[in-house]
Amino acid sequence: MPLLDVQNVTMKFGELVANRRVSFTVEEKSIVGLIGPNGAGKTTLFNCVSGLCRPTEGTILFNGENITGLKPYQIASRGAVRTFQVVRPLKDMTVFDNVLVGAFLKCSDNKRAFKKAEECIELCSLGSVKGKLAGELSIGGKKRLEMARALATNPKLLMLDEVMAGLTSTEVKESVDVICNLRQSGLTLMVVEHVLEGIMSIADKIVVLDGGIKIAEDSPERIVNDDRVIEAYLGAKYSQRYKSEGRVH
Amino acid sequence: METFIQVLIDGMLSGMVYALVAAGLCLIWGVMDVINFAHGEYLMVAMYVSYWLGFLANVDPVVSTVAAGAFIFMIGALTYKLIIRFTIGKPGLVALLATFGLAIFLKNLCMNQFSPNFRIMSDTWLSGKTLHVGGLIIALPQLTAAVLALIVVGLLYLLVNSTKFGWAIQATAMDREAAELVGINTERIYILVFGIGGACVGVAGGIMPSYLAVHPEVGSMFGLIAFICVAMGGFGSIPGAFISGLLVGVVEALAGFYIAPVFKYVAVFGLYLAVIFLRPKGIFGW
Amino acid sequence: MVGRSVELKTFSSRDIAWLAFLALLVAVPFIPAIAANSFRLHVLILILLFASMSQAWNIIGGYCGQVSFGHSVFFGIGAYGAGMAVVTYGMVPWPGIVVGMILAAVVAVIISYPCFKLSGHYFAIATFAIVEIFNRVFLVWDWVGGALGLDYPIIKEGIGNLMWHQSKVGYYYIALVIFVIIFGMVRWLEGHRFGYYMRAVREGQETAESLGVNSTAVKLIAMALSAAMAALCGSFFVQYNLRVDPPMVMSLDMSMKFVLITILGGAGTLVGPLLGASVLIPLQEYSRAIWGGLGGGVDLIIFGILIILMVVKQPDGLIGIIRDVRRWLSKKRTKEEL
Amino acid sequence: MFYRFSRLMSLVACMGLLCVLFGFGYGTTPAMAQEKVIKIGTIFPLTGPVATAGQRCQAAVQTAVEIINNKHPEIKTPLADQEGILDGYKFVLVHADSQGKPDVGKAEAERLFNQEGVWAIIGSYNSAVSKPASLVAERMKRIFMCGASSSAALTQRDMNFFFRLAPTDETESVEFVEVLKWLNAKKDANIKTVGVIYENSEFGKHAAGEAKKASEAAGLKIVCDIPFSPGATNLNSEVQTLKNANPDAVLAALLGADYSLWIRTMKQMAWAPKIAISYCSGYQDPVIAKQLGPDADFFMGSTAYSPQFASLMPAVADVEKIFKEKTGGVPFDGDSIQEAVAMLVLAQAIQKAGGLDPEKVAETLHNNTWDSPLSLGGKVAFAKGGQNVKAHSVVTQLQGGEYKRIFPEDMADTQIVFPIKPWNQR
Repeated sequence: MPLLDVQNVTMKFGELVANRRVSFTVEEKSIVGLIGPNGAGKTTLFNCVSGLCRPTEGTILFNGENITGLKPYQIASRGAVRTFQVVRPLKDMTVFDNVLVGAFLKCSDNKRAFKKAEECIELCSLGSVKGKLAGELSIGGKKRLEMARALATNPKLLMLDEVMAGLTSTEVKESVDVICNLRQSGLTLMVVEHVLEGIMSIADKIVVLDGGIKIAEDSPERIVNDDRVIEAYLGAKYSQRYKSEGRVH
Repeated sequence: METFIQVLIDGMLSGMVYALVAAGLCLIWGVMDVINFAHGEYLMVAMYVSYWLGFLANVDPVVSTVAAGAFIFMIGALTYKLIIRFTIGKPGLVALLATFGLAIFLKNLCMNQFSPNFRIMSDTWLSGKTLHVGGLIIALPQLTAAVLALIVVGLLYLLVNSTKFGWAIQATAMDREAAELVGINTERIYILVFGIGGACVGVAGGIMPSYLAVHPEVGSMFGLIAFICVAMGGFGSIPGAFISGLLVGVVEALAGFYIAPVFKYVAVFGLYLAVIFLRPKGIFGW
Repeated sequence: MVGRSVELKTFSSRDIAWLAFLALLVAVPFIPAIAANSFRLHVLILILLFASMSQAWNIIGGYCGQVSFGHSVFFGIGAYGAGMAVVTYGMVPWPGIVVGMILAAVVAVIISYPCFKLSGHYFAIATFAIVEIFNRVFLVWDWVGGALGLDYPIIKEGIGNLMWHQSKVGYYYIALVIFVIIFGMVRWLEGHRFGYYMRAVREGQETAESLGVNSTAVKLIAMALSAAMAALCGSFFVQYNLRVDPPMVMSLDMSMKFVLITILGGAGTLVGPLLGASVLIPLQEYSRAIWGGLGGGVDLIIFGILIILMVVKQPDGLIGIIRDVRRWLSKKRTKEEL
Repeated sequence: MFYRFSRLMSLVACMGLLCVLFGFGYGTTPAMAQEKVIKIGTIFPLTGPVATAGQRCQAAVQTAVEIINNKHPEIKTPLADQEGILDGYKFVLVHADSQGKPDVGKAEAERLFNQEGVWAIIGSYNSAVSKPASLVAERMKRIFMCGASSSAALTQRDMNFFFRLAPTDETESVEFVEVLKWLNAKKDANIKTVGVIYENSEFGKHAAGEAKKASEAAGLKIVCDIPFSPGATNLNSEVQTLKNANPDAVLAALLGADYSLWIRTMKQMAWAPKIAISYCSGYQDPVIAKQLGPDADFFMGSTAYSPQFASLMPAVADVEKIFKEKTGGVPFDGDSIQEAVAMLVLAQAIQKAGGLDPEKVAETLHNNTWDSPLSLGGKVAFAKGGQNVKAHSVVTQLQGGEYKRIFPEDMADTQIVFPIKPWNQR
């Protein structure tokens, strides 16, 4: 049984269709990348899974349970936790308190929650700034904070929304390492990325969205050679030229 | 039936004045996201301006309403310069509390200077005159105030929606930094907006002494009703403020007559809650 | 960073300072300068009462970020609870206080459930409207005394009737108990899961929800708690003044006072309401005592100017000023060390 | 740097303020034992919605004290021709502001007694403030003189140290209904229905309650009962409701600005009852007649004093001269003069008791009948509970801007104009 099973999800905002009949699955202890060009409907899909939007049609199963239309906090407490693409730190609280809020989801007594928070802060290398106000962090720090906070909830499925966008390549590498470590510790991850560099090397499976429709779902090696994916990313004309010049690996 | 129409007319006339008071508040709120708690006190000061002009220089309120508008324009601009300027960008509550302090200050300053006595102007052009249309009675001072309100709100709407200055105001309201990038002097816009918002309530206050006694407490209730109108109409929407002002006047009159006079404000506040629960951003809000 | 510890918040060095302060408060009536001067004791009682009341508001307004101007309704319900127990039913006030607290919590949940769907100023103005509605309904409601209000008969003084005539020391200690209850509760909340959740909801509702926080429930519980505490303060207020009528307890002015004190001291901080109350209440009482008799409203003019100055100069409140000064001093020290 | 400095300065300012207020201890009573001084506190609503009345009442007490403390041989009131009382004791007033709020009034009463060391208190205009404030006095066994509060409940509490000069709304209501009966009998007025309109406050509610009780006892039918919120932006629905019910007589309890708005709204709606009688403040405010002009005419009300009563009270004219200096030319009204009487009677009682023992003075107040040239009828005497049983007010009618005495007949100076003239025939 897959951990997350998205079945025929359609999301409409009035006339605008953000997702049309998208289906895919996320197996336990795997890393699934969700990619696509701007406006492909990645974040909307994320919002549907995490409960911010209620899908117009379709069902979402998590751990075999139907979670369609549940409130975000209900989904989070079942173990599917997300981060935000546009970072949303709890500005007037310290980094530590931010993470602590996450930690309290599964550990109700202070001692255990504090311990959990410390762990997650170390894991995301925020130890040096844990007493700072979250609003005062750099953008990279805020992104890591998003992750640490989500991690602290002890999730089964961690959904990362573009945690690498806008980072330098060293920072990207750091993030990749963190993600790999997480998988090793038994976590399932779903990663939305706009940048392909990082995700391709670690993902077990890639789902590609374009114009709200799933156009491919496969292993990374095969995705990079998929015509439709290249077309979606580069446009038809360039993809032709790329192919003819044989520059696609 | 005749009574019903009479009540309706009375309600609409007072509603238009509410609308004028609310329009000024609405502009300030819409552009700066500031609730001006001293709005009712502006009205009171304007009434004093009009009263003293009448008392000392024998100017009729119909004329001195212009002067009152200009005076409150200056007070508004001054309020911005001295107080509001420091609260922009801070949590919305800060400006609200600062203007609450201003309201206490203005109310008691006027009491200190002009004594708490209420003052009536009885020999103005309009006072006590009525129009009889069939069986209906329309009070001329209220009618004049309502017409004036209609004109001023109309002008304000035109100013905001179809002049270059108005576009600058709208741009500033949407995004201050972006507006500055395209060369709008947003500081000046803020001053003018606060001034114009004040001028609206100044005009309303200027005409009112022809039918209402002037005293330091007179503005409080108007201010409260203006908040209701603005919030009911929707964030920064002048037509919204106008329609809800009218609505408030009519509901107040109908509830006052058909339910019980003590419940007229209960009905108004209840109406606000009902509207806002159905449309959390007000009638014209988005 | 000043005052932002990352240690376990269950007990800290600051609490020792608080306990010392409390010991001082307990000793206050034995200080001759205050014991002999009932006006000073009166001011102290008001400070404790309004600090407690503002702290009750602080739960929902400061920690949870829902700026309610409707708290005089709950204050009033508590006041009427005690008042009606004594005046209408001729009992001791205690059952009235309990009923008032429960009722206030229930009313708070009922009216705030729809209001929480509103944002920003819409919420604030909705709470204005609720105060006005309650005020006017209580004014015509004969069962609660209507516009006539409830006047206490002359009955025996003592803890049973929660009423003292000759000396104010009894009132002082009751106010102190209320102060300890409410401040202690908020202190406990600060280090507890619920306290973190409240602040998370204030800082970002969607973020909080994404971390598994049921924001609606958090807000409703905080509101109920806040309202019950407000009602407790209200019942003390009426026992202290021996009269209750709607303009006295259920007015916008009253609501504004709670908000003002908290903001002035520093919203969302434990010490804020106490700071605010110990500046604003003496200011109000003494300026009225000194200038009120002149009749020109001079005290209120000054009061107005001071509010403006305070709010404009330091929107974080007095706690912000203290923080600034400490930062300034530590900067100076490091400079000297260099 | 400057920014930081200014913040520091504001902190210093705050701390300084606190020190001044708490440390240097306002409220220690300066020793005045050597001088022969009797401190009297006043509590009136000097700010807030009824500040007008409160400030006049304060001025009235000041006037009375000035008369007592100084030699005024020209004034024909007791104690005017000598300096002070009890061989040179003089009165010193300590004023306090109740803001019209009961809790503030009570706190101020305590402060006046405990900190300022006043010997007695005069106040507090609002019945709602007088109640808790006088309880303070009663518990301390100190005298509380109440001039103008009209709620009948005040003197039904069996208090020993509370004295009230003004007639209660109960006696006024009975008198109003007497007027209606008298009109029915003498003028075939055919008054059968009554409407009451009142501000929904302690004052208005009490007055209306007594009005309804008295009317029903006299077999008059109450056709409308209209409370309204004081400080309203308009009274359209209120007057429309009145007009629709069309009562023959209206009994009204409105204060200040609301009263003038009521009159104007009735004019605007071209309706008036046959007769309208008002309780105290709104109607008898001397400013009303002046400012409303002919519109105020033909309305009636109870009046304890107006300048036109000078022929009944020859002493008043000279007292009023002093009063007018303090109010910028506004004469006494029925409320403020009661506060002056309160002060004068208290001084007489101290003089007669021969000392400053509050219990003895209170006993003296109860046991004697006092000369009071500033009261209608010229006498003051207190029943148990503290009500002035000699309190009279006459029912007057405004005619040509002057308060004309109409009822009772033996005090009347003018014929009543009945019914009220329609608005377009003035």
